[in-house]
Amino acid sequence: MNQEAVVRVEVRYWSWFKDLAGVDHETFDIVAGNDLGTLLRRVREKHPKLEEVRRSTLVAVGVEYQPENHLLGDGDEVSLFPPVQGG
Amino acid sequence: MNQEAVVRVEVRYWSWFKDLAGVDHETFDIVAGNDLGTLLRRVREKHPKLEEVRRSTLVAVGVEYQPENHLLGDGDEVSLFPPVQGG
Amino acid sequence: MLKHLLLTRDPIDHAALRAGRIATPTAGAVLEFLGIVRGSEDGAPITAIDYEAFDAMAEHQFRKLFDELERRWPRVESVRLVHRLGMVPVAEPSLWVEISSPHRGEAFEACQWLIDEMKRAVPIWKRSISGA
Amino acid sequence: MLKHLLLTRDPIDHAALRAGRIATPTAGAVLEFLGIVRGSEDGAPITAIDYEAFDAMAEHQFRKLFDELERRWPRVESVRLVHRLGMVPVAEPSLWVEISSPHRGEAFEACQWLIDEMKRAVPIWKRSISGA
Repeated sequence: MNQEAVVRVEVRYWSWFKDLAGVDHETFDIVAGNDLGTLLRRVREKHPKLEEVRRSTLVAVGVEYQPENHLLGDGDEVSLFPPVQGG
Repeated sequence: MNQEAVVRVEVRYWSWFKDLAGVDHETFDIVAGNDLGTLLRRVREKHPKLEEVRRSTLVAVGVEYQPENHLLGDGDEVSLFPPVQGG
Repeated sequence: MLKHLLLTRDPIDHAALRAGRIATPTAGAVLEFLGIVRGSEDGAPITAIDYEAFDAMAEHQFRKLFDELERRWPRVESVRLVHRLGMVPVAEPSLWVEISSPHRGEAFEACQWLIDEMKRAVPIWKRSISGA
Repeated sequence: MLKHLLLTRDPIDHAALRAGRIATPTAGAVLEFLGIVRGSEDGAPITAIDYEAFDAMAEHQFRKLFDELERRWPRVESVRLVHRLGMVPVAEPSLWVEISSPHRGEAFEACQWLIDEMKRAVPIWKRSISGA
């Protein structure tokens, strides 16, 4: 069925989240139409240290911050990072 | 009597108060121990245009702002000027 | 409104930036802010800060902030911001912001707002480097 | 706290002033304000502003403000202020203020406070000059 089509998204980690994940980026195959929250649950299952910093995690798709109900499509780049510290 | 001794003070006008007074400085002979308010009444009697700007007049003795009850002594320099506009 | 943004691995060249300012007969206030790397972080001595950025997102977020700044302070004539990335030694600037506007109040407000928002939204992170 | 004051009839030499800044490992924020003569005053075009000061009192009042600034923001490391007097052409600065401090907030607060207080207490006046 159409809604079971699988799409591939790239997940990127920034700053010390790279250390928590152990990689700076990786790909996830997800069901087309899944939302960001669904992906994040899988990411946190795979990397329990990221579960521990859940409350201080910022999440973007491409170059925009997005809420957990944001729907993902093929080729989306999802970024997870700690609070920003510019200046 | 002692309190009738006469002392001399210099009155200086700044910015467009020079135009209102018609001079940039002048001397007044006053009774020793008179206060600033007493001098200002004489200044305003002599220069009625300064009476008109009374509410927006700043007054200093030497390099300090002083209230009308400040007592004057010989050689004091009294300055009258409009609101300041530095910057 | 003139909007200039630069994320650079090179030292911030104040002199060139200042020389590049376009004077207008309406700009009565120019405010410049320099953020400088301090010699300690959380009480411990450091020698540098290594700044990392998600460049594409940082640029995009800065552009959105510039646009929002223009909506909030339409009379601001110019906003220029340079953020240095990579290794910045102690006592060297990591951030330069310049706001030019007709009056002082809006320059101060807009500058503080922009830096506050940067620290909330622009994906740049720091890592303290200690000596030896 | 380093306190530097200059009332001068000469143009404000930014480059020299900036070169004269003493970097310290604790100063994380440097704020510079330039007040620039605008091309109109109350809607009418002008070519310059002629600044008059009661010099001795202006210096004394500035010194008092610097001392009060130090009491209010004891962590401010340096305050430097230059006010140009006499004829200042349009688009040239009449005022330069620099505040250096460990953190941004106190630099912004102290700078705005100092300029507000200057405009309340320091005996300097302006006269608009129009062309021809």
